[in-house]
Amino acid sequence: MEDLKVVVEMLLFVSDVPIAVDRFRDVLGDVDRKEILRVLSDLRREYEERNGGFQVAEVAGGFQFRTRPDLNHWIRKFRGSRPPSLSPAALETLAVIAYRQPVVKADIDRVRGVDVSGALKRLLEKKLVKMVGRKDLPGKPIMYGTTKRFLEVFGLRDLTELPTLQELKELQEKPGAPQLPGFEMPE
Amino acid sequence: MEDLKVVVEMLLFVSDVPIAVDRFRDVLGDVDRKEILRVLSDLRREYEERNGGFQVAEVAGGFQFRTRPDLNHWIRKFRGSRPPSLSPAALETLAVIAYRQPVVKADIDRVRGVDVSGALKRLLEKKLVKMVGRKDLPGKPIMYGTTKRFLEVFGLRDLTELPTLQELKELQEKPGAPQLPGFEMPE
Amino acid sequence: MTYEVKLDIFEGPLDLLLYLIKKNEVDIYNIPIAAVTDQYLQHLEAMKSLNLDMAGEYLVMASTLIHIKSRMLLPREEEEEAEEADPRAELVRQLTEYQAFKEAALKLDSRHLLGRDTFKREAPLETVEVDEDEALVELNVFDLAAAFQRIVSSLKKEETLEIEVERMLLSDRINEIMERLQEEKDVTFLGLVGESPSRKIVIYTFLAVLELMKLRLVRAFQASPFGPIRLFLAVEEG
Repeated sequence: MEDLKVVVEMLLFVSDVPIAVDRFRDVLGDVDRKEILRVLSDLRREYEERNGGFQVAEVAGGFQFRTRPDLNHWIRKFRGSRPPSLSPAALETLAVIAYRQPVVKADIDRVRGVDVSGALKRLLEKKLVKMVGRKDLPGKPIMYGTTKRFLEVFGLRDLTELPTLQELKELQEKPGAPQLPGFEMPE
Repeated sequence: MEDLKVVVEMLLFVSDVPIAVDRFRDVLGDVDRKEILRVLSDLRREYEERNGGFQVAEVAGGFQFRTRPDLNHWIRKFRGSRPPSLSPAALETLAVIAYRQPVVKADIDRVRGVDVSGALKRLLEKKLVKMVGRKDLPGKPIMYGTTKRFLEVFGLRDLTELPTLQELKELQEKPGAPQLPGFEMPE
Repeated sequence: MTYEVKLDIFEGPLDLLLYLIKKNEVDIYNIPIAAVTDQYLQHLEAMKSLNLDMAGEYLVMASTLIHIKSRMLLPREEEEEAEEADPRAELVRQLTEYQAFKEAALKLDSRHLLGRDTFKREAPLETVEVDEDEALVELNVFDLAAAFQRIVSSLKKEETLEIEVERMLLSDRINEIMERLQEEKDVTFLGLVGESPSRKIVIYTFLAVLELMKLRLVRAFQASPFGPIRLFLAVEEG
């Protein structure tokens, strides 16, 4: 196996977060982006063909080794833990933030028809959402957006990969209401 | 790839400690020791032949994936280039500086109840805090404040954007829903 | 008519309304408002009779529904009808919007979630020495605020107060001493701190005097060991 590929594979293996191509370049020095992408794509294909316990996934703007989802019950049995899950309230709140970001709490409250404080706090604690600024309104309310961790947990390459919000007549009619994915997140 | 081998590989991948054969049997149920050993030895040979970034090692009475020791310097370089992250101690120290700036070290020590020298040094190294002047006290102690880099990292335009404790409190779970007393259902 | 009443499983009034619309198999764009309102109120009544915590939002929605219902009953002039929108329009907009996000939430949940359906390696390798032994946390401005809140709330009242007192900088004390000296020409250290002073006042006064002496603004004399310390304005004598 060629050297670059070995090192890239090793870094993928030790990293606890997805590694972006630029991050590889920072570490590996003067290596062409294309070279790195080629090696990553080779590794990805190899592991796919091998069809073993884990594969290379492209998530949150980077690359990461992940186990096969179809055999997850063995890992749960091994770890003896119950799968963590988000409540419907948290998921709905997260969906509003993901599609409408940057969004203030009052708007999420309005869309969901309830006070979302509790759900919002849990999402902040789980680092799925974060403050992305303040809105230029009286009281300068905090605006929320999704994090890199959100992309990592939900296996999305970036926000444009979010499934399209079901387009409804009413939403389309209201000008400017639906903020479709494709929004660039301020880091 | 056969199923047993896939599951064994998957468990080796996610485990943070070497896994003994008996542990595999606990999880996998009624599988012969010999079967498990055969699969492990197959995996070991495969990874050896592949000569990639990591291999199966037999350590501490169990089996574990390990990266190749001859390429450790890359891992060190990779970890060294890690994006900014802080220990809880450093985060607390940073919190005191951010909210009480300008502040002298003696005050941070007292508020946190410990000597914050180490944490303060790391924050200075990471350029999240800086010296902003000297306090008008005997010995002219150094006053610390946050940097431009701090604002960048936390995605703040200026210090007034820091969430207030009141805002944080508002996100705490509301005690009991507001039940309007004496509300009569309309006919 | 009796309805099977499901109780605490709704995510809010909009969720309950969507459930009723689905259950009755009616068109969301043409809600039979009277029937739906009745069923909605029955659910609320059931929640109330079971003493379930009912969020105020449910009651607000109840009054909205009743309001719409009454407007639907009013006879409308023809020209008015043309201009005036359907009283249900805003509610329909809210419901369809909420429904879109509810579906988006389900779609998100159906993905292969990290930590539930797929796993990554969590542990650092033993073969590599990790220099930072402390647990690392990701940077987040709310963590920062929470950390500060934690610290502040763990401080005893007294200590919190002290920090505030601290703000009463040394310069304040220095100014006070200078004012006193300008009025009284000379003053003893004990006179400055007053009767039964706090440790803090003594220390601050002492530090202030040292600072003033260093700046050559005051001069201090002591006639005998442990005797009273007298302070004079240095400029007066110059």
